[in-house]
Formats: sequence, C-alpha cells, structure tokens
Amino acid sequence: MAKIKGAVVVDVERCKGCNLCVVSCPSNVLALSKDANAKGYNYSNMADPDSCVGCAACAYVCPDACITVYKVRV
Amino acid sequence: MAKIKGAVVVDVERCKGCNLCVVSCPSNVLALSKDANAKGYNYSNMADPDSCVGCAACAYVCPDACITVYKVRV
Amino acid sequence: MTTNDIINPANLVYAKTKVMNDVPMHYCPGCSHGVVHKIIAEIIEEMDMQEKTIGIAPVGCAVFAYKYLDIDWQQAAHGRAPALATAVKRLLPDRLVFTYQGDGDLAAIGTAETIHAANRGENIAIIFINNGIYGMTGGQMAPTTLEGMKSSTSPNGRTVPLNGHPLDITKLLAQLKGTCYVTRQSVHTIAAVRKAKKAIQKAFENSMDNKGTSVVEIVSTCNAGWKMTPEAANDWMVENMFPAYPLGDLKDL
Amino acid sequence: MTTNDIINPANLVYAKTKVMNDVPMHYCPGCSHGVVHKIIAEIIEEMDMQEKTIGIAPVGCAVFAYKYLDIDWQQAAHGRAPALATAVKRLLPDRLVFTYQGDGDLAAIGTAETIHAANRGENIAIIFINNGIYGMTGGQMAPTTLEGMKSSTSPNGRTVPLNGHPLDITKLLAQLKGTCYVTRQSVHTIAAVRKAKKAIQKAFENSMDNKGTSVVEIVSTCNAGWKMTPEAANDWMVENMFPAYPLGDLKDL
Amino acid sequence: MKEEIIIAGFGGQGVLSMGKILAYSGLMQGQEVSWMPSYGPEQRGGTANVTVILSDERISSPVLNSYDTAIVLNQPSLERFENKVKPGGTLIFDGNGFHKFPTRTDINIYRIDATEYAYANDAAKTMNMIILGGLLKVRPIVQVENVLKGLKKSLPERHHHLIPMNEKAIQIGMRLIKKVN
Amino acid sequence: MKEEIIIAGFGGQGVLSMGKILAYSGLMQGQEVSWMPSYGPEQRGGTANVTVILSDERISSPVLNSYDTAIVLNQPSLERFENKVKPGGTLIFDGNGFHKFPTRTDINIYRIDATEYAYANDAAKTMNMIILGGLLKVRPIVQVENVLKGLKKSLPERHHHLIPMNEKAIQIGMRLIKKVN
Amino acid sequence: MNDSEKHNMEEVRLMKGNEAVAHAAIRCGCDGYFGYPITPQSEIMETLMEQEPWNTTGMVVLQAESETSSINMVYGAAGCGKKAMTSSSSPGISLMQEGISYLAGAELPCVIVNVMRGGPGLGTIQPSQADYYQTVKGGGHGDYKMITLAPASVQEMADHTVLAFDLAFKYRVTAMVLADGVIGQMMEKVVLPPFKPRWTENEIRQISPWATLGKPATREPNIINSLRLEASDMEELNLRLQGRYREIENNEVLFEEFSVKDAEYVIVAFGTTARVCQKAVEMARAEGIKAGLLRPITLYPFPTVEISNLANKIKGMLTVEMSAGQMVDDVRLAVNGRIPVEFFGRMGGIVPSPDEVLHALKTKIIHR
Amino acid sequence: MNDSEKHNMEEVRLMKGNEAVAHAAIRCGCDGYFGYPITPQSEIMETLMEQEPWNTTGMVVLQAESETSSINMVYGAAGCGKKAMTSSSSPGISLMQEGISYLAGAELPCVIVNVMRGGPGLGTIQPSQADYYQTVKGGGHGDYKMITLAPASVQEMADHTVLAFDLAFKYRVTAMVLADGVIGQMMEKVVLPPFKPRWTENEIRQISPWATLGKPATREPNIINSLRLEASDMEELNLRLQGRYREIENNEVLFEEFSVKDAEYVIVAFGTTARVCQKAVEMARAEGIKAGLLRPITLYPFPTVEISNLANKIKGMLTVEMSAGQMVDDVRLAVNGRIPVEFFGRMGGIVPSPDEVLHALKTKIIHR
Ligand SMILES: Cc1ncc(C[n+]2csc(CCOP(=O)(O)OP(=O)(O)O)c2C)c(N)n1
Ligand SMILES: Cc1ncc(C[n+]2csc(CCOP(=O)(O)OP(=O)(O)O)c2C)c(N)n1
Ligand code: SF4
Ligand code: SF4
Ligand code: SF4
Ligand code: SF4
Ligand code: SF4
Ligand code: SF4
Ligand SMILES: [Mg+2]
Ligand SMILES: [Mg+2]
Repeated sequence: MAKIKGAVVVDVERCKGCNLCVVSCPSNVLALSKDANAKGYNYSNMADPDSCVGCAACAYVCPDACITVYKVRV
Repeated sequence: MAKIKGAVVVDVERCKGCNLCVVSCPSNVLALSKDANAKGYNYSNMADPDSCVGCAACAYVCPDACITVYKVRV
Repeated sequence: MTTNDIINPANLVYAKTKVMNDVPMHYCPGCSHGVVHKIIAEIIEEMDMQEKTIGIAPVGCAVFAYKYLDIDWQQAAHGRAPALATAVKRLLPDRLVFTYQGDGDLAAIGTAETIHAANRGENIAIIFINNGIYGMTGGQMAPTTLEGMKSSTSPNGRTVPLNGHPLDITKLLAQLKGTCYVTRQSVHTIAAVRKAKKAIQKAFENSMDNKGTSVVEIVSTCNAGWKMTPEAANDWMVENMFPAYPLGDLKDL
Repeated sequence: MTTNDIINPANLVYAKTKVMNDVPMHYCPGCSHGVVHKIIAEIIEEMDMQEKTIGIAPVGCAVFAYKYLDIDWQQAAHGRAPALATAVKRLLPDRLVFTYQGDGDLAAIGTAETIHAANRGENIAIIFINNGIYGMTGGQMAPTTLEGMKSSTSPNGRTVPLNGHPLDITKLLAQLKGTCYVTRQSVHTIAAVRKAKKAIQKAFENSMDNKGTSVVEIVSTCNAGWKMTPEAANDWMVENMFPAYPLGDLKDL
Repeated sequence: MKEEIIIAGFGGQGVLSMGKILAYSGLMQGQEVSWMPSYGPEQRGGTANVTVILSDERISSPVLNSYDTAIVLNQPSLERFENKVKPGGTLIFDGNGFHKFPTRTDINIYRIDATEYAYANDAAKTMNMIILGGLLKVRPIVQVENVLKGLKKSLPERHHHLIPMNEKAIQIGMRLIKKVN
Repeated sequence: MKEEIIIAGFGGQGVLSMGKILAYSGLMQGQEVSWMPSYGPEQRGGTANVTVILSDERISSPVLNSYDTAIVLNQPSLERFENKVKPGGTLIFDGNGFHKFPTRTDINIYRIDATEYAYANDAAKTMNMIILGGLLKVRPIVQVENVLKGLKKSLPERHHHLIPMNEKAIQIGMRLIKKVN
Repeated sequence: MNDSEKHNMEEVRLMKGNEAVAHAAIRCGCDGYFGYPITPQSEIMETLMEQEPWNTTGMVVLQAESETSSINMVYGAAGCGKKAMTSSSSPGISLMQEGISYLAGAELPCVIVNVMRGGPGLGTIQPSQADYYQTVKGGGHGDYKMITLAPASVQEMADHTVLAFDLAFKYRVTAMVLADGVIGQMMEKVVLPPFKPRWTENEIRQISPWATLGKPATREPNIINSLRLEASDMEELNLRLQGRYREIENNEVLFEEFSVKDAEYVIVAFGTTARVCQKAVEMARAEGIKAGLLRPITLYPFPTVEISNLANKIKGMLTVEMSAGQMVDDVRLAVNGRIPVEFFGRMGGIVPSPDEVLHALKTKIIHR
Repeated sequence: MNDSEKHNMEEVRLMKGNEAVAHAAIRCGCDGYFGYPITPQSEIMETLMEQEPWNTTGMVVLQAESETSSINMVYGAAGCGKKAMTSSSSPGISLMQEGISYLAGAELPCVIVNVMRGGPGLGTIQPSQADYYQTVKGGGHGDYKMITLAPASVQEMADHTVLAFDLAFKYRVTAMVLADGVIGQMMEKVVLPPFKPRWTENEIRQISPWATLGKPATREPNIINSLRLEASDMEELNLRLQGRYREIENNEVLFEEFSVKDAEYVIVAFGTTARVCQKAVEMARAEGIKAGLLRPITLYPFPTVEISNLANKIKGMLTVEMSAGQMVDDVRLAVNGRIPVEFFGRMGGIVPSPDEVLHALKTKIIHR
C-alpha cells in the first residue's frame, strides 16, 4: 500500500495563533511557535512534519486562510 | 310551549345602511328603509316586526352598534 | 303584545355597552372594525377593566379607535404598537394592555416589532384585523392580500413574481416561544362573533395572568377596499380568505 | 523525501483561493467569519462567478467582508442587506446576489427586511452567521443568545423574563413560501466545512436558477464575545448552540 | 375669462368626477385649468369637494377662499360654502334632503332637483351630468361640444358609447334648473 | 503641576488599565484627571492607546497632539508617538519585538523590558504594573501609596488580595527601567 | 410616424401631480421604483402599478414592506448605477433618514419625492412645507446635502422628476423633489417629457464606472460603502462631499421672479405657497403696492446670492411658508441684517390665503 | 447613617461619560431605559444591565430589537407619565426620527442621549458634532423642537441627564443630551447626583394628569395622540407647541463664558470642542490676544440674545465645530451681520487641536 506524505506551509505573518489548526490535525503535526510574528501572535508551524498526511483538515478550518497543503504518494 | 317574541330598536342616525343586519336575521324581520337619514344612508328598520324572535343576530353583527334587542316569553 | 310593549328595559337582551362611546364611527358601512370594537368594549365592561385598560391604536382605519372605546389609549406610529405595548405593560404590570392592528400595520412595517414582542413573551394581547388590504390609504396591497386579489397597487391581481406570497404571520407567531395563545377568528355571523369574543376575552385574561403574548387574528372584510357590498364582502371572505387563513386555534397553552 | 520536496506546486492539495485578497483580516484569532469567507471565495472561484457576483455586506464584524473577497460589494445599513439584495437582483436578474449577515443584523434590526425578502421569494442567497452575540460592538446580547448565556448586556446570563426567548429565525424562514432552501451548518471541523460549502454552493446555484430565497445559517463562534479561547468556543458551541440550533436542512425544495 | 368654482357634496355623489369633466372641458377650449380636491382624511362617509378653476391666463393659487360659483349637493356643504360665493356670484343646489335653504340676496341662487329626477328616472349614473347641464345653462363657461370632447378624452375608449347618454343628461339639466331668488 | 501622558501598545497589553490606575492615583492625591482611550473601530488585534492627564487645575482638552510622556509598547506605537513627545519630555518603551528604536535626542528615553521579565517570571498579569513602576521611577508624578489607594478603589473587593503583588511589580519596574540616551 | 415619435409628440394632458411623477419616471428611463403607500402620494405607486412599465421599458416597480426597506432598496439599485427612486410623505420620509445619510456617504445618485403633509407626528394629511429643515439642513446624521427641487405645478412635478435624475447623476447625490399635498393631489395641464430609453449595462459602465455590476478581471472591485476605519479617511470623504456641494451651489441654483424688477417689497415663497403669494402680489399691485415674488425652485442650493443682491435694492422681505418658519432662516442668512426679513406662515395642513399674505405684507413689512 | 444618606453623600468617582449617564438615570428616578447597542455609547446600557436597577429602584431596562423599537418603547412609557429614556449614536438616532416627531406631536416628555460619531452613513465611530442640524433644526418631519443639552464633561453627562428629565417634564417635550464620542468614552471625576425615588402612580397622576394609567370613572379618557382630522385642529396643536417653544427660549438658555469680559474676539463652541477651544483661548491670551470663549450649554434654546449682545462689543467671532459648519448658522442669525462670523471645523471623527483653532482665529478673524 502506497504511503501518503504531506506537508503544510503556514503563512506566518497572516497567522493569528488561534490554535484551531493545531487541534484539528488528526496527526498532531502542528503546534504554536514560541516566537511571535510582527503582530505579536505565536504562529502555527509543523512541530512534527513527518506525521503529516496532507489531509488538509488544518487548512480547511483555518479562519485566516494561512495554510497551503501539499501531498505525495510515496 | 311558550312563544318568544322579540323587538329591535335601530339607532337610525347611527345606522349606515350596510344591510348586514338584514341578511343576518334568521326571520327576515329587517329591511332597509326608502328614506335616508341625515348622513344620506337608508337605515335599517323592522319591516316585519311580528317575526322577530329577539335572537340578537342582527345586533351582534351590526358594526355600528345601532341595534338594541328586547325579548319576552308570551 | 305590540312591539312597543316589548321595548321595555325589563326585556332588554342586547344593547350597546357603555364602554362604547356614543359618537358615530367613521368606518365605511359594514366594516368589520366596528364589530371588533364592540366586542372589545363589551369584554372590558364585563371584566370591569375600564379603569385598568390601556389600548394601543395603530395607524390604519382603526387609528381612531380611541374615539370609540371609552378607555385610555395611546396612538402608535405605523407598525410600532407592540413596542409601545411592551413598555406600557412592563411599567404597569397589573394593567390590561392590548394592541389593535391592521395587516399593513402588523405584518408589513411592524413585522419586527410584532415578532420581537411576541418572542419576548410580553404579557399583552394583540388584536390583529386581517382584511387583506390597506384600508385607510385607499386599498393598496397588504402582506396578507391573496394571490390574484386586486388592489390599487395590484390592479390586475397580486402575482407572486411581482409581489411575493401572501404572508401568514399568525402562523409564524404561533411558532414563537413567547406566545401562549394564538387563534384566528372572524365576525361575520352571530356564532363567529360569539367565538371571537371568547377568544379576545381569553387573550385579555392571559395578559392579566402574565402568561405571555396572545394573538387574536380576526379575518375581516374591507368592503370599500375590495370594492364590494358588505354582504358580498362577507361571502368573498368565506370563500377566499378562510381557505388561506383557516379559522381556529393555532396555539393554546 | 523531505518536507521541502513535498512542497511543490505539483503536489498542491489546498491553497488560498485567488478570490480571497491577500490583506490580513481584522477578525479576532479563531473567528468563524474567516472560515465562511474562505468557503464563499472558493465557491465563487469554482463556479467562475467572480464577474457575476454582487455581495451585500452587513453592519457587524463582517462589515469589512468587502476588503477580503475580490468581488463587487455593497455595504448595507444595519439589518437592511436583504432590501439591497432585493433591488440588486431584480435589476440584475442574471447575477449571483448574496447577503452576508450576523444574528444581530439579520434577526434583530433586520427582522422585517429578512422575512419579507424571503417571503417574496427573492432569488438571493442569505448567509447567516449565528454566533449568538453582537461581536462588533463588544459582545452584547443578540436575539439568538441562549438562555443563561452571558453577554455585556446580560452580564448574569440571559433570562426569559428580562430578555425574552432566543429566536430561532431560521425556523421561521423555512415556513415561508418564498424560501426554496433553508439549512443550518457549522464550520468547526473539516467535515462541517465541507458540508457548509456544499450548502452555500447550492444556495448560490438556486440564486442563479431563480428558485427563490435560500438561507444558509452557519452556527458560529465569537470567542472574543464569549470570552473563551477559540478551541473552547468550538466546544461550547457543540455542547450548547447545537442543541438549540440543530444542524441540518430545514427545507430543500 | 376666469371662473372659480367649488363643487361639494357627499362622497359618492360624483363631485370629483363632475369637476374633472369641467376641467377637461376647459382644457378642450384651450384654457388653463386646475382641479383641486379636498383629499380629506380618507373620509369614510364624509363630505367631498373640489375646486375647479378655468382661466385664460396662468392660474396662481389653486386653493381659494371665495368662489364665482358654488355647486352644493348636501346640507353641510351649503352651510360651509354659501358665504364663500363672491357677491354677484352663483350658487346652485340640489334640494334633496335639505331642510335649510340659502338665504343670501346678493348672489344668484338656482335649484336643480337632479337627485329626485335621477331617482325617478333610474338615472343615478348621469346625475352629475344633469347638474353640469344646469350649471352650463346659467353659466355657459364651456361649450357643450367641448364638454363632449373632454368626456371623450377622459373616458377610456370602452366607455365612449356612454357619451350620447351624457349629452342627453346635460340637456335634461338645462331644463331642470330653476332660479329661486 | 500638569502631566500629559500617552500610553500605547497592542490591545491586550493592559494599556487601558494602566492608564486607569494612573488616573485613579491622580484622583487619590486630589488632582484633576482625564482618561481618554482611542476607542478605535472595535479594533480586533489593532493597537490601543489612552491619553491620561493629571493636573492641579481644570483640564481643558482631553484630546492632545503632544505629550509630556509617552509609553510605547509596540513598534507601530513608537513610530506614531515618538515625534509627539514635547522637547524635554519622556519616552519609555518596552523593547520586546522592536526592530527600530527611538532616535530623538531632545527627549529623555528609557527602556523597560517588562515583557521579557514577565515572560521569564510568569508574571504576565502584572506586566502593566511593572511598566507603571518604571514610569514612577523616572517621573514620580504620583506617589506609590496613592497608586495603591487607587487600586483599592478601582478593584472590586474580591481582588484586593492582589494588591501586594501589584506593589511588588511596581518595585520591580523601578529596578528594571534604564535610560538609553 | 413610428411609435417612439408618437410618444415624443407634445400632448397636453390633465393629471394629478402624483400621476405626473409616475409617468415622468417611466419616460425618463427610471430603472426602479420602491415605495410604501402613504397619503397624499400613494397615486405615484398606484399609477406605476397601473402602467406596468415592466412590460414596456422593463422598469421594476416594487411595493416594499416599509419606507425603511424602500430607501434601502433604492440604495441597492443605485449602487448598481441604476436610476432608482422612492416617494413618500412626511412620516415615511422620517423613517428614511438613516438610509438617506447612507446614500450620501456612499455617494449614490437617486431621487426621492416627498409630498409633504402636516406634522409633527401622524398629524394631518393636508399640505405642509414643514419638512424644509429636514430636507435642506439635515434630517439624517452627519454633514450632507441633498439637491432639493420644489415644484409649484403639475408640470414641474413631471419636469423636476426628470431634472432630479439628471442632477443626481451629475453629482452622485440624492435629489429630493419636495412637493406638498396640493401639488400632489391637484390636476393641471401637463406635457409629459419625451421617452428616453433606460441605460444599457454598457452605458452604465460608462456613466457610473463605480457601479457594482460584477467585477471583471480588468478592474478592481467596486465597493459601495460609507464606512471608514480611520477618522482621517472619513474626513477625506467629507471634504470630497463638501467640495461637490460647493460646485452644486455655484452651478445649479434655480429660481423664478415675478414683478421683482421695480419691487420695493419682495415675498419669498416656494411650492404651492408661491402660487398663493403670486396672487397676493397681483392684489398688492392692484392696490399700488410695489410688491414682487421670488420663488426658489432649488431649495438646496438656495438662491443666496440672488436674495443677497435683492437686499441691496429693496426695503423689506416677507417669507411665507406652510410651517412655523424654516426657509426664513436661509433668507435671513442671505440678507445678513441689511433689510428687515419677516415671516408669515400657517401650520398643520392649512394653506394660507392670498388675503392673509397681503395683510401680513402690509402689517409686518410695509407698516411695521 | 442609613442607606439613603450614604447614597446621598457626595463621593468623587472616576468613570466614563456613558457610565455617568447610566448611574445618573438610576439615581434621578428614571422608570425605563430602552436601547440598542451602538458604539460609542453601548456602555450606557451595559452599565444599566450591570447595575440591575430593577432589583433596587424598580427601573425597567430593556434591550430592544432596534432603535426604531426603542424610541417607540420610550413613547409608550412616556405616555404613561413615566420617566423614560433611550440612547444611541448618530445612525441609530436617524432611525428614531419618525418616533421623535411623534413624541413632539403627542407632547410627551422623555430623554434621548446621542453620543455622536462621524458621518454620514456608517462613517466612523470617532467623535463628531455633525448631528447639530438634525437635533436643533429638525431631523423628523413637521415643526417641532427638542431641548438640547451639550455636555462638555463627564460631570455634565450626569448632571444633564437629570436636568434633561426635569426640563422634559416641565415642558412636555423631548430633551436631548447631545454628546460626542470623547465625552462618552473619557473618564473623569464625577460626583453623582443624589438618589431620588421614582414617582409613585399617585404622583404621576398629579404631575402628568394626561398620562394613560387606566381611565377611572371620574375623568375623560386620556389619549396620547398626534393625529388631527382637521387641519385647523392640527394648527391649534402647532400653535400650542410654538407657544411652549417661545417659553423655553425665554427661560431655559444656558451657556458658559470664559475670558469673555474684555475679549475682542470670541470663539463659540460646544461639547468637547469647547474644551479644545478653551485651551486655544489660553494659548491666545498667552500671546496677548484678547480672546474669549462662549460655550452654549443649551443648543436649543440657543443663547441668541447673549451672542447678539456680544456682537455689539467685540470685533469678530469664530465658531468651531466637529462638522462642516452647522451651529455657525445660529451664530450668524444671532449676529445678523454686525460683525464677521467665521467657521473652523474638522469632520468625520477628527477632533480639532488647540493649535489649529488658534491658527484659524488668527487667519480667519484677526488678520482676515
Ligand atoms: C410611516 C408611515 N407609513 C405609511 C403610512 C400610511 N398608512 C396609513 S394606514 C396604512 C396601512 C393601513 O392598512 P392596515 O394596517 O391593513 O389597516 P386597515 O386600514 O386595513 O385597517 C398606511 C400604509 C403612515 N401613516 N405612516
Ligand atoms: C442603526 C445601527 N444600530 C446599531 C449599530 C451598531 N452595531 C454595529 S454591528 C452591530 C451588531 C453586530 O452583531 P451581529 O449582526 O450579530 O454581527 P457580528 O458582529 O456578531 O458578526 C450593532 C448593533 C449600527 N451600526 N447601526
Ligand atoms: S488556524 Fe490559521 S490562524 Fe489559526 S493558528 Fe492555525 S494557521 Fe494560524
Ligand atoms: S494536512 Fe492534515 S496532517 Fe498535515 S498538518 Fe494539516 S491537518 Fe495535520
Ligand atoms: S347592521 Fe347596523 S349599520 Fe348596518 S344596516 Fe343594520 S343597523 Fe344599520
Ligand atoms: S333579533 Fe333576531 S329575529 Fe329580531 S330582527 Fe334581530 S336578527 Fe331578526
Ligand atoms: S376602508 Fe375598509 S377597513 Fe377602512 S373603514 Fe372602510 S371598509 Fe373598513
Ligand atoms: S468579535 Fe467575535 S465575531 Fe467579531 S471578529 Fe472577534 S470573534 Fe469574530
Ligand atoms: Mg388592512
Ligand atoms: Mg453576531
């Protein structure tokens, strides 16, 4: 069975650190960073990139349209 | 069986000759007069007083509260 | 026994209530408004509530209701009677507060005020005269005007694409949690008048018992606006209005 | 295969639609408005309707919707979006016309406009963001605020005697003859987002097919007004809003 | 030439349409005209009246306080307008239902029992044309031929067959009217 | 004595409440005070600022164009208000997240790294009191004892147990603040 | 002779002012009418419904659920660059004030007809001019102006309807036709304006490039909007509006004079009242009094310069209105103290009589 | 010391103008508040909801579904002789114009607070004074006036709320407290007014015998109404109203002067702007310019006589407003051409600065 691997890119400056992507990710890939962006928000990023399956759950629920999702079969 | 006899008094100046009492009377007692009142309306009156049974149907439906009803058992 | 013998206070069966003033009413001959006024006056007399009642008059043919019923009245801006009634009842909670509104007043411009007062469950009675037309202003289309019905703003009859559907607002009001009693009546026969009177009396009692909002719709005629004789208007109403606005209780908690 | 290898246009699964502008949105972190904006933008792109769409923005937090979706917009007075939409659609019958309204806008001050546009069966789509509060003005009670729910004008929780019942306006709209499609959705999970998107797409198609008025309520959060984190707000919504405003189609003709 | 006329009576007596026909007649003979109804408080069963002005010159005020001619068709209208006829002017009344009659001596007073005639001859629909005929007999301010032209212009085509009937009514009115002072 | 102060930063940094405490302190020492927030367009995530005036005399305009003292807690606020400090006045900034720093030489500039301190010491709740402490160190416009009185007055009774903690924060701020020019 | 030539023929008709508005609207290419019945102007919508222009020109006519809704429908239609209008009478116009302010803020052109009746409150349905302040000074919030035309005849009811649309689109403002019950209800001769076709969408794109007709890839989105986040942006909008108002004041003043040339005393009055005053002037002249009449046709822009110039030549002015005295403020502001300006008015639905006016002229101005 | 004595103690507090309105309303025996949220005045209703006066004084506080509804609730409450109020900001006040006209026609006393923001349209939520015309000239239809108080401090927000009720009941009119966003949002010291109990029904029967409390057999029905069938009856109502307005103009003018005694130039300004101008006057005096400030506290009735008298003594006046120039009309009408009257203003939410005002005084008046 082909394995699916995904990756996401967060638009860091657009992100408001709401954490909704984090809790919606089935694979616990995302986490809020310690650093803040220019607006003072702790933005989301891939804490565990290897677990990403590219399901886009995070992107769908992101209110600020910050997340771009990629996926490959390997 | 006691017979019931009724009578109505129409407030002629208040009456607007709408005819609703006339058509609502089960005994065909009422009719609009040929004469008009001061406002130019052909008012209602008892055309066939003997048939009145004092049921007050006319009075209930009169929009202008013109009709007073009396009734006796004879 | 002659008629004159019968006409004797001792034999009195029915007479105009004192709560109804002696001045002639301005309504067109045969207008339903008069009958409803009379019923309300009778109930107020029978409940002995003259001293405790505040009526809210609409803008519509019944704007002059305050001339005919011998109680305290407020005359509301077009459609806003329920807002006035809300304030009056909240500030005078032991009073009987009712609005008297036409279909233009209640179901067009006053839609928001009606729905929100009813949804808040204000302890008021709403008497709603649905004659399917704007009587006062010369017979324009109302929200409740039936499909195909002519009016001065639908001279060839109401059509849905141009004017939308007739609005059954009473049905909506019955859905609201704030209403305790919603009923539809008419006043074209003695039986109907008697039932309508009972309904309004119940609505008034609900107001005094603080049970919520009561709505009594009276499906009515406007013979002037409909351009018919009063009798023909009654027949037309039975034939056309009743199927669209069927009589009976929609809600009674 | 590294993350950088995967991040390649060829592997793209999901990206912000072009109909959504690049400017940052003013919404609070986690606000449902953003998700709904995004869905609408995606549908407009997918239906290739950018050139044919006119959106009507409300007064409410979404007043700035016109900054975020790259289409023609009109900004309506508080509550009047359905009146604007009525005129726009009647004058441009081949356009996609939708309103985007909050619960204060649609169900309080705009009650009459909403009900009458829907009852006329205007061929528009109404997107209704029900977050149970006036977000924009700082969290006051809305018509849809639940019993017991705190807001800045019900600091100890809404109570029926003081503030009346929560208003389920969508249910009323489903009763009206002019509506063809009335549904209630949410956007807190990917599944919900997908369903909501389908619903809005159907509403838009109905507008283009002139089938009547479509209403898509999105039960939403306002974490700022509710004074919760976005996640907690989602949970609170599931637990408290959904029982009062159950998801699903109320009408689909 | 300028003629300032008030026509007043119950609603339903055709007061407004009589005024309208008069105004159209003026129009037909090239005059300036104005027709101003009392559009009172949607009077249900009240009185109606209309001010009609025919003039060779531009008409200033369409609302007047005194009139060259008053046509009054019920008691309240007589009471209201008798005093507003200019000295030397004309007052025409339909005597039906009157219990008090005009008393001025400085004006010309005419009676026309059009209602009675119409009732007796089943001619309610042309009653206002009868009265108009009476007016034209004593104040020939417009020519009958222009009245008929005006009727043609104001009536929808499907009612044009009624015009001869109306012409007859005018003749009747001219016969019925009587000077009473 | 009159002191015109602007405090500016992100919403959520306690800008408005810092101003409020300052105003209350002025009240406690019998001064006239005014507190005027930018109540901007319900700015979600925008900047917030408040103008506080303490004066021995009646305060005329509560809205100002220049200030004796500016406290700026983020970059945009520095850019907006640096130029509005009166010559010889005071500018205090929290360096956290700044990439451009104040450049004026005709005013006294202080830095207080309260955010950093609060982050390190889990003291986010008293951050604004730390900054206030810093202010009072360099501009002793109100006495600490009046600040505490003001706190007592403005806080609901159930929060009075927090006052000692706030007093400590003031002391910390007095230590943290550093002149940078 | 083809159909449109036939239509364009000058034909004298007799109709009510209200009817003239309806016919003129159809003929000048109005796209949409939205209204709610109220006396004394319901004939406007009734005539439209009878004419069924949707079958001929394609004009939309819709009875709204309220005046609030009507004015916002007008906003929606105007936002699409369409010629939209509504009409009402005093209480209904009061309900439109928020919408009117929005229209001004969003710089939308449209036409409103107010056939005024006696107020305040429900008042009477009789004629009045007591909405002058509301119209000319500002019934809604914020700084804005409406071009205000005051017809004094049925002919002007028709002409001003057309003119109102022209001016509204020239300046992207609301143009109000401010009539009163008399003008709305009276019948007079009228020659209706010629038929103009409604604008096509391409024409709208030319005339009103800001209109929301859907955003092609070739332009930025069009946003109809009066909101500004920053006060400075809002001031900029206000400055633009104020600039436009100065232009209107410079270019669009209309008025009519009657016997003013050699006059020593001038009456200023508009609408029905001006006609009454014209009669009063005739009567005064018959008595040898050198009276004249200045009738502002535009109430905004007001003929300030003309009245100011007049003040240098005459002895006194009388303003006559069916109100407690509203336009008289603008007359006084124009005269600025140089000669006496007095007021005579009737209220609540009463039309002043020529005798009263003449009497007022004598007692308040000539023999003061 | 019992509870009410404690309450009556003068205690200095710090609060927002909006909060002060709420507290003052409760304390002065207000019976009912009806409102709808809008920035920058939502704290009024929020404070009331927090205070829960229904548990103490029995005052009713209700969030209505709209401003239209609010003002009509006020009408209903006022019709019962109750002390009723609402508050809003510019767009919301525009929605109340029909109701305001009805209140005037029915001669009902009540209080409205308008915390003005920048317009027209949705505009900004920043402070403005551009609803002066709407308030003082007439936003609703028909001839009517509202007593208009213009607070310039948080203390006056409290005091004017109380005063507004007193004046409203004295004259059976609406009293408007016309504030702006600055006054509503700023915190200042305030001493709240003492507690007054709400009127009992018997007191209401004494004070407002016209109130609809239910009709006892001993009197005719009370009818709250603005409708008249006959124009002559409507005129009678109007004449009564106008008579009352003349009384108000004679008795109730309030204003404040600052450095006016020896002034050569006087600035006229109200509300927040007056405070800015006071600072400008201080600056002018520091430069040796003999400037002064006249602050109308009542905008209606306007201090016409005082300004007129001043015009005989000084060289010029500058009116400063947060608008395109509205009150300046009333200043000019008072001055009637005797000295130059110029205007300086900022719009759309911008508060003018003292420097700007001083500059305007110099360039527009002193060195013109
Ligand atoms: C704000 C406002 N709009 C319109 C009107 C005009 N108007 C008076 S009564 C009425 C409608 C009356 O119809 P309805 O409520 O059905 O009462 P009816 O006369 O049929 O009993 C209208 C539109 C008004 N007075 N005020
Ligand atoms: C006429 C008017 N009244 C009140 C307001 C103030 N106001 C702005 S938004 C809003 C309510 C917003 O609530 P909602 O519609 O639920 O939208 P949300 O912000 O929650 O998305 C109110 C009352 C206004 N702008 N105009
Ligand atoms: S959902 Fe979007 S905005 Fe929220 S944290 Fe994730 S990426 Fe950032
Ligand atoms: S794409 Fe799916 S797996 Fe990957 S981060 Fe997003 S939610 Fe998690
Ligand atoms: S119902 Fe009444 S008004 Fe009608 S005819 Fe009979 S008595 Fe007269
Ligand atoms: S009382 Fe009955 S029987 Fe007698 S007249 Fe009336 S309806 Fe007829
Ligand atoms: S118009 Fe209609 S509703 Fe009005 S009084 Fe006449 S019949 Fe009755
Ligand atoms: S206040 Fe509420 S609705 Fe508004 S942006 Fe914030 S979370 Fe969203
Ligand atoms: Mg009706
Ligand atoms: Mg909301």
